[in-house]
Amino acid sequence: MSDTATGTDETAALPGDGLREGIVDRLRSDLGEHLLDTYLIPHTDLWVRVSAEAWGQTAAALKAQGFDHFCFLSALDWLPSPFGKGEDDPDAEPVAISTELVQGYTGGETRFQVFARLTDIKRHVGVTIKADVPESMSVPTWLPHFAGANWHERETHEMFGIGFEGHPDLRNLYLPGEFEGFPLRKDFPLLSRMVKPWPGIVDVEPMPVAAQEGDGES
Amino acid sequence: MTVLNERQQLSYIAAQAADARLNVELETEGMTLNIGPQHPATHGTLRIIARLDGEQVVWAEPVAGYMHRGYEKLTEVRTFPQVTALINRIDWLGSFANEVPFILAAEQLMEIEAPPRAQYIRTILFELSRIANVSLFLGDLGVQMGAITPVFMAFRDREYVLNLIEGATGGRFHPNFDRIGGLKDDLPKGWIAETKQVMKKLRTFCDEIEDLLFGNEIFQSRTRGVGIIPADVAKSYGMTGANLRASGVDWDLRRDQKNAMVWDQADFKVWTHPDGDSWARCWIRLQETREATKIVDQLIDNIPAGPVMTKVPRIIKVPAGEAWVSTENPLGEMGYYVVSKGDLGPFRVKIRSASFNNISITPWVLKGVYVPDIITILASLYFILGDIDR
Amino acid sequence: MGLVDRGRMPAPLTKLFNMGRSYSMWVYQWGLACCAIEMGAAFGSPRYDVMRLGVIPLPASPRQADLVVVSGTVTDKMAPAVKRLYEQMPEPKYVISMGSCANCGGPYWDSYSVTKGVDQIIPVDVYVPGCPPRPEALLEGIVLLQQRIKNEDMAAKWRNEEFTTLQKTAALEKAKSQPAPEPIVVGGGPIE
Amino acid sequence: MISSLLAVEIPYWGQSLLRVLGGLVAVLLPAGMIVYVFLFKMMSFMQSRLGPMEAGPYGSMQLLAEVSKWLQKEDIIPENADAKIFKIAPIIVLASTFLLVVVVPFGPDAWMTNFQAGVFYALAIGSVSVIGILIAGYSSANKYSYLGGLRAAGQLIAYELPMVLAVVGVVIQAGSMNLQQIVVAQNTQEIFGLDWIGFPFVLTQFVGFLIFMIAVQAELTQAPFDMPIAESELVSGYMTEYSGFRFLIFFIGEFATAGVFAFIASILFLGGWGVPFSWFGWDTIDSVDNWMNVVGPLIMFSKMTLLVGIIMWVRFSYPRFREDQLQRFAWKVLIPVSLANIAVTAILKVAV
Repeated sequence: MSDTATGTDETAALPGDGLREGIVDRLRSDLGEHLLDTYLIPHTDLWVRVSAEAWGQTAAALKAQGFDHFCFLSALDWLPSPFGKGEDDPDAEPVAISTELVQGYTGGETRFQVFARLTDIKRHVGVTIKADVPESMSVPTWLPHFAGANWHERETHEMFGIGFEGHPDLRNLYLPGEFEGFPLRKDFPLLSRMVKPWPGIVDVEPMPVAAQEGDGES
Repeated sequence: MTVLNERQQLSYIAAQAADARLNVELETEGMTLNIGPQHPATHGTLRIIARLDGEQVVWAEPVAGYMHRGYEKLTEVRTFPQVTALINRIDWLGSFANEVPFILAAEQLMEIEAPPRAQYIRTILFELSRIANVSLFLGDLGVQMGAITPVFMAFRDREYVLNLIEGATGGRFHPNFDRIGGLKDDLPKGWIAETKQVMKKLRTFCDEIEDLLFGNEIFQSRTRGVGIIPADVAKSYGMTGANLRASGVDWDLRRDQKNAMVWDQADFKVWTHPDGDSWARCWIRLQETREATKIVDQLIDNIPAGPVMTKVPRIIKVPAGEAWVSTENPLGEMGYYVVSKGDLGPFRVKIRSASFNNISITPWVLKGVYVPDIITILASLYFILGDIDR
Repeated sequence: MGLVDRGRMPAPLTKLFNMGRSYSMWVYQWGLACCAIEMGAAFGSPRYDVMRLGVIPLPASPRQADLVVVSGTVTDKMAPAVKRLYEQMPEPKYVISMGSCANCGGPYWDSYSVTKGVDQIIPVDVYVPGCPPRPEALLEGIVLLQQRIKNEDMAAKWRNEEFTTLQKTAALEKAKSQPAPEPIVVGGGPIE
Repeated sequence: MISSLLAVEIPYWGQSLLRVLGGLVAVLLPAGMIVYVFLFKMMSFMQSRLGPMEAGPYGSMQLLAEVSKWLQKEDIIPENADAKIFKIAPIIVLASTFLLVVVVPFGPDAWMTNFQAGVFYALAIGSVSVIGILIAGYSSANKYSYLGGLRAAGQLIAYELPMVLAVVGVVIQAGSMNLQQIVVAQNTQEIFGLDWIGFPFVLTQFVGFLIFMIAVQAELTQAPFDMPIAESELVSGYMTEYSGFRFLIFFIGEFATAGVFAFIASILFLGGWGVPFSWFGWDTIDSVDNWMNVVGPLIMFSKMTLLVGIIMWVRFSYPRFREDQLQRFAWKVLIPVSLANIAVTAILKVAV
């Protein structure tokens, strides 16, 4: 059998932080001031935040560095949900929910952020890239760099209403055509939870009374 | 066996695309064939709209979303332990494997780690669910190509694995056995001895399938040289798992990534195949099933003693932060990007499922093939609808 | 329409025909989600082997099916297709709803895209609960459906009435055919 | 010819009636047997299952249940279908089977008609069912059916040719196109000096037998040649839109044709209804004892069962070809081989 098999038992050397810092340095030299912020957990992961204009450029720069495996692309809505979990007792006092935006790692200024992840298969390292979505609700597409971004951008468009400039085909991927709203936005209510209060922790329900011997047909 | 070299692959693909173009230029009257949403071949509810010229596909487009259940939204209104019950059902053939990356992500945020015994049992169950998943794929391959008997063998031998999973976790299909910080329970008595026997049976099953199906000339002629995906295209589409390794990319998260699982304690081989055609994808999966049985055999003898649960608070609140953890699931890389704000439930969970990326390549790869090849290519790409649509 | 669709038949003949139908159910596998695999285990696994009961999982086309097992989550996008499939099946047709999702929405009771129960779209004869139900549970559902078919009054079905058992029809007939009892008037006649 | 059957004088109308009944039995009995024994039971045993068990002992009443069920079903005709043609298509398919069984001899006198050009007739009528399938595919107003019908037409034409060519070898050896004569030729001659086995043509025409069986497999659209009804590709091809008793007719037709083709194959290659005549000291067909009219059909039936068993065995074990591979196999392999077979047979016939 001439089918080749590679792979050895030795675990590949774990990327140290020198590697991740090198990635950041090179990216900074490629992007200049468009690289807004970075966040690094040693031996674990790397986050970078770029400006929305440089979103496409970042993909090209990282691809040139060897990040040629496209992992995913999606978006984050940092607005705290105005509905809570929606299952509370309707008679209880509504809890005041703060509407302050608190972004996660690498910070940010806007409510929506797009984020994506690329992997470098040779160096065994991945990077999460984030970008603030400007008022126009639109960022450049990644399609010229990664063909796989197609469906991810369609999904993000459908779920968050974020547009992608240059994407030829932003149709709905999941939901039927007449669906209204963007489900993954935090202000999209789950109506079933709104109308049906959660019963709380119930004990085992009593068995139904065994009084149905009457209908002996079938 | 012949192995296509890269030039042959590229010329084959170019010829396919040229054929498809030529037919458009000659302007024969085409026909649009709608396959699905329910069709015997799409094991699930994928719909494919194909524009045909005779029996040749000019273009094809998959329509997903018939199984979209809104996991990402539902996770936002559930607590961390509740989420695991839900995400079991994403890839419903290898349910246990779905829980692991999410639990690992939560553990990473809480900065705890499961005790070694729990890690071993997790890894064993993970591999068992891989076997349960891929063995059905091996049987199903025959059905897609018209041979009805292999699937019965697959179901027969898969039952043994399901029995093991049920014996250990109590759930035949959706175990919901993982807890943040360890496992719900320890292994039952006699489980280890039975597992060894079942692994032997499964290896026999793999041999049978290799003999009866992979050795069949018709099967080979249907899959060899069909649906070739070169390595750079596969990477650009973000394909993972056996589909990526079948294109010659040596990338397996079990080996190449460090997390709180014990794959590094087992000696296994990561198979790759240079062809990138349907045959390669099927063959890789066959080998992976064998490797999985070997991993289980090796790990099961070395399970350390000790507790299966670390100390975690009764009410789990995960500290604020973001974590990305992915593992090599039966279908490919499955990862969870968990954003927590210190509440009982996650703030946002991005589920990166393998089939979504794997199947997004179909418009590219189906161009220029024949109608029967649609079925074999889809079968060899091996998707599960819950994993595409989530 | 079939050869015996209108009019009435003597009860023994109806019973015989019902028996024929109950032992020959060609089932269309409407596999949607997780339950589809358990359904596949019930239909395709040597351990469960539903063909024993005369349920033949051969047809690939709904036109040849008598029974459809809706197994798994029905989403709003899928619902029209479910409805359409049901309409494509020839009468007499039966539906088994398998699993919590098809019964009522299951763990997705609060989802924005899931239909909470397939019975909102098509009439269901047997519900099999579970998430997913074991194959044995599906087998029991099928046995119950067979009992139901054996007792079905087909004439009522062809008249587009709701499900009626033979016993019920017989009771109705009996009530109709017996003349109302004469009122007994005290002292009005000879008392025997 | 011979007006005595079982040494009882039967008037002409009685013989006709017997032959009509015999034809019905010869088509429907094998069909039922094949469905129950092979489709239900053998397939299940191959898959380590049991098959139907509940309807009657070991599910033996399953067929009655099936038929009574299909007769009760609603008969749907799709709105856009070409209704007249849609209705007539299954009848054409089944009728071709009945026309085919007409030339099959089951005993020295148990034949329905005794054609001089029986082989020719059988091969011609065998392809009539293509018309039924083609119009079924066309008239269903369904794209899967349409593709299935076209595939069926292409496939059946491609495999008709090797079938005809494979039979030519037999005809050369027997020196007759009469099926009865072919049976007699196989049972009166001897091979290798072993007079006790007669001279079944499968020994000398083994290549022809193989090609014939492959072509029969394709004619019957059984796996690995079941592209026209490929379940995982075309749902059920030309049968997709059929329901109720029309589907039942297709269903019977499919298996009845398998039985009839197995009858013809057993006559052409396995010696048909006969036993070697030298066993009982017969030398011509006229001297054959009358009891062969009863034993002959049984022998035929057992040979048919054997051949159908092989057909079904292959069906349940093999995956299917792709359409272009199938055509390539027919035109590039089967036809050249069968032509070579004819040439060799003819040369040896003249030389020996």
